[in-house]
Amino acid sequence: MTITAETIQTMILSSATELRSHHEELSVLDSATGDGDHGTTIARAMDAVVKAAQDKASEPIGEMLHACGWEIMCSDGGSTGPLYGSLYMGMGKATKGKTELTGEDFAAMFEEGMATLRKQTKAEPGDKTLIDALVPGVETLRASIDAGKSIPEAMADSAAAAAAGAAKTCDYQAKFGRARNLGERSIGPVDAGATSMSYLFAGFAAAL
Amino acid sequence: MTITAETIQTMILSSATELRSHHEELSVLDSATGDGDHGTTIARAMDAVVKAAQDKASEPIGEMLHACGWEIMCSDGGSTGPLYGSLYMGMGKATKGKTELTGEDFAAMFEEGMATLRKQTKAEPGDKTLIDALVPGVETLRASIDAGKSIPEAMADSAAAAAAGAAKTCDYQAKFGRARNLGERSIGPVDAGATSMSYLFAGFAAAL
Amino acid sequence: MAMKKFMNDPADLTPELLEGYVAAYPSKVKLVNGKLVCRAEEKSADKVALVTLGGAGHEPALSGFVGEGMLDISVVGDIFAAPGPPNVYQALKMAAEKHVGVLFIILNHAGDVMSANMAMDMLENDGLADKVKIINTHEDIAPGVDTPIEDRRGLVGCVGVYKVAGAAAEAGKSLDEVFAVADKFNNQMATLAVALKTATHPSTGGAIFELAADEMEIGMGQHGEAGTGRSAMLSADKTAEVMATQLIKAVGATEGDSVLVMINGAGATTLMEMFIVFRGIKTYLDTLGIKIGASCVGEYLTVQEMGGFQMFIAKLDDELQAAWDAPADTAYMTVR
Amino acid sequence: MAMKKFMNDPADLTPELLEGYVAAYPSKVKLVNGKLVCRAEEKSADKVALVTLGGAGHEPALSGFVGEGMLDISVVGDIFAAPGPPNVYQALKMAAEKHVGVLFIILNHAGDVMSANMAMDMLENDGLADKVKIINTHEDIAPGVDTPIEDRRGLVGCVGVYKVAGAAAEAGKSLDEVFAVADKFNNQMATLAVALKTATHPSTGGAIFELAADEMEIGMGQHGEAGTGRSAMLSADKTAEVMATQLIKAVGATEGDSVLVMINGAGATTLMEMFIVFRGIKTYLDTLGIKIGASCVGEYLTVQEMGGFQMFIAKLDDELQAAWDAPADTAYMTVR
Ligand SMILES: Nc1ncnc2c1ncn2[C@@H]1O[C@H](COP(=O)(O)OP(=O)(O)O)[C@@H](O)[C@H]1O
Ligand SMILES: Nc1ncnc2c1ncn2[C@@H]1O[C@H](COP(=O)(O)OP(=O)(O)O)[C@@H](O)[C@H]1O
Ligand SMILES: [Mg+2]
Ligand SMILES: [Mg+2]
Ligand SMILES: [Mg+2]
Ligand SMILES: [Mg+2]
Repeated sequence: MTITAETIQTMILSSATELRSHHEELSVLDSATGDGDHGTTIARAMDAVVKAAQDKASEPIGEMLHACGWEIMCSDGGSTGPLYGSLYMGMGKATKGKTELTGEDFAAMFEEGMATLRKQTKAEPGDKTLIDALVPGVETLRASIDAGKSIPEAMADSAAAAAAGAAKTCDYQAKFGRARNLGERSIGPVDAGATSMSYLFAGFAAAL
Repeated sequence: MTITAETIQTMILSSATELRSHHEELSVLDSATGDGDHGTTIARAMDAVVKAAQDKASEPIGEMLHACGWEIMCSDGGSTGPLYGSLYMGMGKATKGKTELTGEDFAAMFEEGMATLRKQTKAEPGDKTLIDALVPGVETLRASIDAGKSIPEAMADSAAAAAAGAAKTCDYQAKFGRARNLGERSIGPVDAGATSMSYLFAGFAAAL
Repeated sequence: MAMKKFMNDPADLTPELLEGYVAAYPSKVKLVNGKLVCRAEEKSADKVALVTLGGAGHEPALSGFVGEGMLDISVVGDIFAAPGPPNVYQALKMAAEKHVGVLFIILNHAGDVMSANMAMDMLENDGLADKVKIINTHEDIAPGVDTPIEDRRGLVGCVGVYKVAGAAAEAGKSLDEVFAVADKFNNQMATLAVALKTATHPSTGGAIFELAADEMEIGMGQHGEAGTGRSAMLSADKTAEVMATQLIKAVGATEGDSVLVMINGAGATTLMEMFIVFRGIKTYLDTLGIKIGASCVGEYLTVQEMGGFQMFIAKLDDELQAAWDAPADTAYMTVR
Repeated sequence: MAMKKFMNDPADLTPELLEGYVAAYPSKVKLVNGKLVCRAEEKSADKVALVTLGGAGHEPALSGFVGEGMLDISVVGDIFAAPGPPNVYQALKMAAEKHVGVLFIILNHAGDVMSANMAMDMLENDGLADKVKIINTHEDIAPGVDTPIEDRRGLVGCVGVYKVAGAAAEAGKSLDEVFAVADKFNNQMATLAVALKTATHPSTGGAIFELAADEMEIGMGQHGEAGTGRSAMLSADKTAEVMATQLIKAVGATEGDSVLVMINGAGATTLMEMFIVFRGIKTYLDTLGIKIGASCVGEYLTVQEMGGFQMFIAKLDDELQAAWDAPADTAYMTVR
């Protein structure tokens, strides 16, 4: 079983809808330890994503994803812009010229997205950032694909792992981003960026 | 019956105490239609008065009153400074060199104080200013003295008339000072300056 | 609720703020006799001096504009309270004894006017009053432009008067000439204030007025003295248009005219907001064909942490434009 | 509660404020491509250009310091959000193609640093990266002076860097020389912020932090990111001393040294209060025998209508003193 560019577009639009519907919650989360604008920034980034995905509807998967990433970069998105932007750009790089993806392609796409994003930051799992949702999300996706599950099944596992990863951030002390100066006072609330990352994965899964 | 410089000093100190004890109320009244500082300003002016009255304790009445007026002027008292300052300076002018006052002297002293104050402003009775307490206060004093009452009796009548005058300012529309731009919205609260003027008279009366 | 301000004993606010100000700008200003803010280096005697007076609590006004090209002496009172006549007299005397003439600029507020009048009476006794000419500013149009001028407050327009008159004085003009340029400017300027949020009086800790959560007030004075224009909150563009319309009418500017526009923040209103408002004014004046010959946006005369701003418009001609653009070197207005 | 700010559609805040800003100061700045604030008249090609980047909502920072003697280009993001890499790249490319060299000044905040790094990667592909030298400011001492510099935020100190590096660039110094003066200043400056009252994020209408009625917080960041120094309200003098003590220690100033002191208002804190605080610092430094070689008090980098201020201290030598005193002509910092 493979999935097409059209399905990828549906996944992109679905995750944009999911994220936009949570923008107020994300800003509230960000205000606990940051500057209270993560939802606003994500909403602006998702406007850019939707536009790019629609403009590039007839292009290969990689080109569409690259355009999404570039438009996020252009949306002046604080920390979110370079991080989310490079996730999409990395996913695009892995799928350049492709019009459909196998399970292996699909997992590799997320892996390259994660790798590109991680070039932008030294944050590791446990540092209370979006890495805490991204890493389990991508690793679980790879494991489920390798275990022979279908793409929709693997993506559902992945979304569940991302959500669990985000939820755990409440126990962590922030080491990156605006929250790091809070020290121990950053323990308690969940991280805004990890939460939005988990919604991104949930949106992808919901479309399959 | 006459009164001495010592009694005048007692009157001055008594009115300073009376006014200072009401400074918070006076600021609250001023905030309804002005800038909320009349009590602060009056308290600062009364600090100056007390100092002057003590410094000049051994001087004639007029010199003591003049010093009080001058020190009020020096206290940077907004509208209050020139108005209260000239009231005291006018009272001082009328009693220059005197060490005791007859009833006639006493009434004339207040008349000259009022006249000097009124040179500073075009406000008339009914304009919602301290004039609304001062004019009935001084006119009643004169009438009671002319009717043969003693100085303490006349001063008590005067204080009652000043208080009544101040109370009536709630019905007036402000024509002077910071409140004038309020137009009809200035009707309702009593005027801060009229109220302080009535406390001044009350303080004088209480000392006799 | 406790007042949240950085201060020591409230009774010392004014002396302490003045000491801090002159300590921060020692090359520009010095303090004489505790309450007179004077230039660090005096202007030469053959030039007209500019003297003004007013309460504290409106920083940087008025003393922030003492320096080359603007004021010579600012007589400071106490918080929101005019200085007493003796200090005003002293400043006028110093200036009149030293300089060829003195332009004395008074904002129309009851306490300031009374103090100024008494100080002038004292100066008369010294035979120095003839060396002084008075400009009374009263450019607030909130009560309506037909209101007698003694009922119209002086707001931020004084800063413009200091600037244009200061340029004339610095250029060595005579007292009559300096007066003439100030008077011309004074007669073709107008201000309207709008308030959104109250401020705390720093001496008392009390709020200086009340406004509901969704209300604004056009015409508010600079001490929380209410105006007559309470309304629901308007957008920045709408606020700009409503206020500019009245100001343009008041100064009588029409197509082809050039104006000076100043947006003066009351305290808590951000430059961000003021820029957005300025954009609204520019759009509106463009539709009228009125040119913005000069403009500035910032905090010139504040009302503690009040939310709101004053919009100031003056008609410019070549003489006023040149005077506005002339060099100045004060702590809070510098022109190269 | 409704947000009480003058604005139109919150989504348009940044473009509108930038349009308003350049409309108010057309002789100083112009807007290129919507988000780059550039000098109205470009500096000559043989001089080093200064480029910086940062979010909006902190007006006048950063774009208020574009002009003669300070910045050449400020790349603006959105409210409290760094600009995206493409715009930063465009600005660097413009500057590097035209000028002999570019000093690129980055405040240490995650978004700004990531954007700057990606922009530099892009510039590398063009072979232009060699013409650029980077200064990363990280002078916040709230987390402690031993904290690794990547964990220390860039606060108002950037303004000082713009000033001293701008003076060197204007004087025609080489990129290495401009970098050297900026680097020296950058390594001997320190800032500490204190917050009293929260601000409203203008895009969301939400408060950016919470503080109890009698609490203050030393070490608060410039977006409401909390620090570690919550305490009961202190007097102005005590606040000044507590903060200055840490700053003086951080910059290592001792008797006989000369320092620059800057008090930067967060938004709602009045100049009155800042002058009183400055007086406290002066008194304290006098006891240590440390000279204030230069100082300024005002709003340079604000956080909307937040109550509080940043106290900035840098050690000065003759070179830095001269660079600080050199002429500048920007909308929000002018030196004659
Ligand atoms: N250096 C970093 N590395 C990884 N993630 C980061 C970093 N800085 C911030 N983040 C993530 O970004 C989120 C905040 O995003 P956002 O509010 O949009 O940006 P900003 O902090 O610029 O306002 C944080 O919750 C965190 O998950
Ligand atoms: N022009 C005036 N004529 C007479 N009384 C005045 C005038 N202006 C103000 N007042 C009186 O002064 C009072 C206000 O005094 P105060 O608050 O001390 O001064 P300010 O208005 O300068 O803050 C008013 O309530 C009024 O009674
Ligand atoms: Mg944020
Ligand atoms: Mg008052
Ligand atoms: Mg007052
Ligand atoms: Mg942000």
